[in-house]
Amino acid sequence: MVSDLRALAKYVEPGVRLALPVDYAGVSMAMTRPIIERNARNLDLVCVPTGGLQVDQLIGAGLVRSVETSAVLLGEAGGAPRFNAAVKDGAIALKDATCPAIHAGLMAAQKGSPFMPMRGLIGSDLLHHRSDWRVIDNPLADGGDPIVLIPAIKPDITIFHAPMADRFGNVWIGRRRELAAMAYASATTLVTVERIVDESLLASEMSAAGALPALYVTEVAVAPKGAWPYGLWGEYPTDTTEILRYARAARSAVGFADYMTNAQMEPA
Amino acid sequence: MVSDLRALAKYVEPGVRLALPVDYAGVSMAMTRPIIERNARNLDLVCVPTGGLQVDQLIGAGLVRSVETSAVLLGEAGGAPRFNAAVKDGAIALKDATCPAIHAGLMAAQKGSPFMPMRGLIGSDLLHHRSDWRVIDNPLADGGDPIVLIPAIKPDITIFHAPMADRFGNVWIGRRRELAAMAYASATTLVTVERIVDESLLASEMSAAGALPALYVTEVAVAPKGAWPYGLWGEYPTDTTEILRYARAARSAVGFADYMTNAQMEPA
Amino acid sequence: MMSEVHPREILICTIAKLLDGVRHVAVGASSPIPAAGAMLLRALRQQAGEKGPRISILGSVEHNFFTNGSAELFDCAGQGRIDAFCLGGGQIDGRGNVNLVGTGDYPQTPVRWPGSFGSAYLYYVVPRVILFREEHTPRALVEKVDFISTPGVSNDGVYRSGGPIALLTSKALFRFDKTRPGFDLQSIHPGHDLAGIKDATGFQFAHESQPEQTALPNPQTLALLRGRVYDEVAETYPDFAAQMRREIERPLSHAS
Amino acid sequence: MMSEVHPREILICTIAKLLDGVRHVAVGASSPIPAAGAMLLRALRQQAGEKGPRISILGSVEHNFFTNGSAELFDCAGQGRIDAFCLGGGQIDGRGNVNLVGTGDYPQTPVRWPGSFGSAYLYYVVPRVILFREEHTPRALVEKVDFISTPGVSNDGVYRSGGPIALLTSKALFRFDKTRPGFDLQSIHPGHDLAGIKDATGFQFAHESQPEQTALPNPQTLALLRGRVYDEVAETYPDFAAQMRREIERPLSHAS
Repeated sequence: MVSDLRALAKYVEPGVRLALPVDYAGVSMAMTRPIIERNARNLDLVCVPTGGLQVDQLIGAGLVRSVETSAVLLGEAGGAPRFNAAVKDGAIALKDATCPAIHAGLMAAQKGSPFMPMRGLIGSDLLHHRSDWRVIDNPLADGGDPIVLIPAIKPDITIFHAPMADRFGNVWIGRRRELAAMAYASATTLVTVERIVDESLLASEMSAAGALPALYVTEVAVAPKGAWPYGLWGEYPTDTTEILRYARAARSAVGFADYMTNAQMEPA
Repeated sequence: MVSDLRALAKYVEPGVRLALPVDYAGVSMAMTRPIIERNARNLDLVCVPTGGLQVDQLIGAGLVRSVETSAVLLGEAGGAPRFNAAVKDGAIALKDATCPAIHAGLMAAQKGSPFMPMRGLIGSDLLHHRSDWRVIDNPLADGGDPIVLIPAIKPDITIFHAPMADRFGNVWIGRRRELAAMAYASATTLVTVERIVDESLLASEMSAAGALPALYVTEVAVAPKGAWPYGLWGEYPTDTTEILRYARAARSAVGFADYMTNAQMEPA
Repeated sequence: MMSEVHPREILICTIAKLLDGVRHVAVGASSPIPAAGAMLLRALRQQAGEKGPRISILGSVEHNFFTNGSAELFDCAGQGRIDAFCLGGGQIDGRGNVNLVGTGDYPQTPVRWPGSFGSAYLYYVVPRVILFREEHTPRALVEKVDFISTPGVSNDGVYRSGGPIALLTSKALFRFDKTRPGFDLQSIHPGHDLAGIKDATGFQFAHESQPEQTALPNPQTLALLRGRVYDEVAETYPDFAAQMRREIERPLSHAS
Repeated sequence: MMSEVHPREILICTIAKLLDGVRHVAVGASSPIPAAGAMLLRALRQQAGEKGPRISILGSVEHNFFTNGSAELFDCAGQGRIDAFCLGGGQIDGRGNVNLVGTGDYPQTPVRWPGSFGSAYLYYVVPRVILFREEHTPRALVEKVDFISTPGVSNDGVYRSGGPIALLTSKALFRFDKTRPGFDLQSIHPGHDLAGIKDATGFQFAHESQPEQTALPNPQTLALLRGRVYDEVAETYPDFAAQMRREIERPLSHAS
């Protein structure tokens, strides 16, 4: 089950739909460069429910065809420069969403349902620009009561980083249960972890409660500090200095290319 | 937050919709007699997703108006005698369901949605007898593709038993996440526990992963061996002998009354 | 040779064959024979150097791969991650309809069974459902069920990625033909014959004039079953494993 | 007296008043002023022997009550368990519409903001939404937003249990009248006047001829804020708390 990051990156074929977690939930930054080296283009990204550094770098590297997201930003470092430039240039297709709509789409896939209904959205311009969302009158009401149906989001691949996996492929995700939702919805799930533990995470009720079963996990690879410069809950904090450094560098395409070529791949 | 079982039972007013967990998920058997003593009638039970001893005893005590369930049984002890007798006599209204439909109804309530769609069911006689379920053509398909909509299930009260709570009202449910789903969907959630711990369950990522936050918990009371004669995961096994003893006694109304009057309320 | 194989061992081995090729099979907590069949298949595959199927035992605390409550099995099936499932039934009819609710007119059924459980979903979305009922009588195998907990076939246009592939009883194995729809007698277990099967079956079924006998396990398979597999079965179904081991020590009768 | 109160302390105290009576308020991880307002309300209520509101700080690992991933906030709001929320916006218009996406024509917006986050849901289902934007300029408060991330009002028949109740800026407090719909100027913060507010506001609003001045906190409230509340704020927003404590030591200007 344990293999290296380049082997994992091979799963990312051109044109796949790739789901990535929000910055505080466990971003596998360690996979970013292997994916860029692998140079699979026309990726359709699904940010669950927002994107950050990894999304910006994949866009900057020219690999991204479309982004479905509720937001893209670099946290305290502000806007995401390569995302913003790509929007301005029309270089990527946008599927602007709102957080619970992303969750609803994944939930539909988790449940094997074609859609989930969702309140809100009516009167928002988000809805006008989403031809895949549909408004119907609530069939359980006496008439009227429009409601939006969000179609199932079925990513080809989910990639995230977690504190630990066991040698049976179970992954500890703690209370970051959107990671489980992503895996349930996805055909393939690739996980990097800080460490592999010997004992099964399912062996005790305490650790099992926060475990994603191996059933949903395609591959696990060890990548110490694999979320860096993002932090990982319970493990290490975000390296804001590094993210600010990226944000400054990536204001221009040249600066971005320079950063990606020369910046360290790992924390100092 | 900690109060006694009779105080908890006061929440169970006549005519409330009461959600109860499956036999292996943490049934608060300790609450059964306080509820019966309180004598609140016309209860509408929702079994998540099946019922057992507690449901049979509430029915036997004449408190139940309707049961929504995917099954009622006493596990190895076979059919549930007071449930079966009440069905035969027409003494309770039946809302026969299938497990994922119960989960779908609770999920709709959890999401604040009026319904959830669900595959399956079409052609089942369950559907014919559920006027609250609705078949529509999938609005996202090109035509046809019938699908069932399950309306939100919003219990007034959920009652369950868990290994522990902390003194802030957070309850440890481990991987029995249907207990969280029940609490999310319910206006009031009453929990009995084996013990109260001092440290917040939210303080460590490991215990937080299996915790239901106090936000969803109305009251907690201590009831050691509170699931007995059912077992509680990670704590104690089911007392099959006692359940068999009940199953034999409750074959008749008289035997049931005798059991409820004379049987011990706690494990020997 | 014959007398060495317990009738339930034939059932276990038949289930293992029916499951061949699946990646993930779910079995009920009170279904030791299907569980033993799945465990036998896993042991056979692993003996051949393969991975063997994943087996989820429902309601078991020790032997379950799930961490998301009792909804996860159904979610998992909806995702297409469960390839096979064994389903029983108070009544099973000739169109593959299953009744888990009761006999007579609903809702005041004179005989009430526990209820439909997850059948009205799993039967639709699990590709390989094996109907398993040891009791082979006109009472259990009926022409038409009194209540359809879950139907054997669905109309065109109804989403249905799964359904019954076979019906296994203590007397025989039937294959399900969903085009007809109906059951075809595949083989008869040792000690039974076509006339007896016809008497015991409440529905019409297709059959050869000289039906085959259900194959017995070869000695290697039987050895594996009686060694490693019963050990594994004993972890979850100790009473069943003990009973099997007691009975294979004694002379066996093949009466059902 | 005046010079003792920092302009942001007026904002914090105003938010505490707007939140009075709520059981549960959610605030963003990068929203120290709303968080401080909620914490001040909790401290005031607890001083009065009451329980005070529950405060969920989003994206914070330490100060969150959630254990079900990032969907739980929205579920919780959908269940009616969140009474109040503070929402910012790149543009806010006179009908309470909020734009978090960008300026100009979508999708190739010349200025792109991060995106709509959860606004297109929370704004509909949280009963008391406080629009909070310190920048009070015609650029931020516009006649009509370029993109409606989430609308201030909904048509009759659209499910809407929540929405805006007020707009708070560095210069003034507006109440939202959903029947009109539009904003009513409620009060002007010290150091500002009606003419200046009109110049700085891109949308029309109703107002008294002599608008009130926004009330200053009384000394007890200020003492509570500067003591216990800043201590609590510092746990989640250390930089903000330190900055406030530095600035209240210095002479203050009331310029925005």
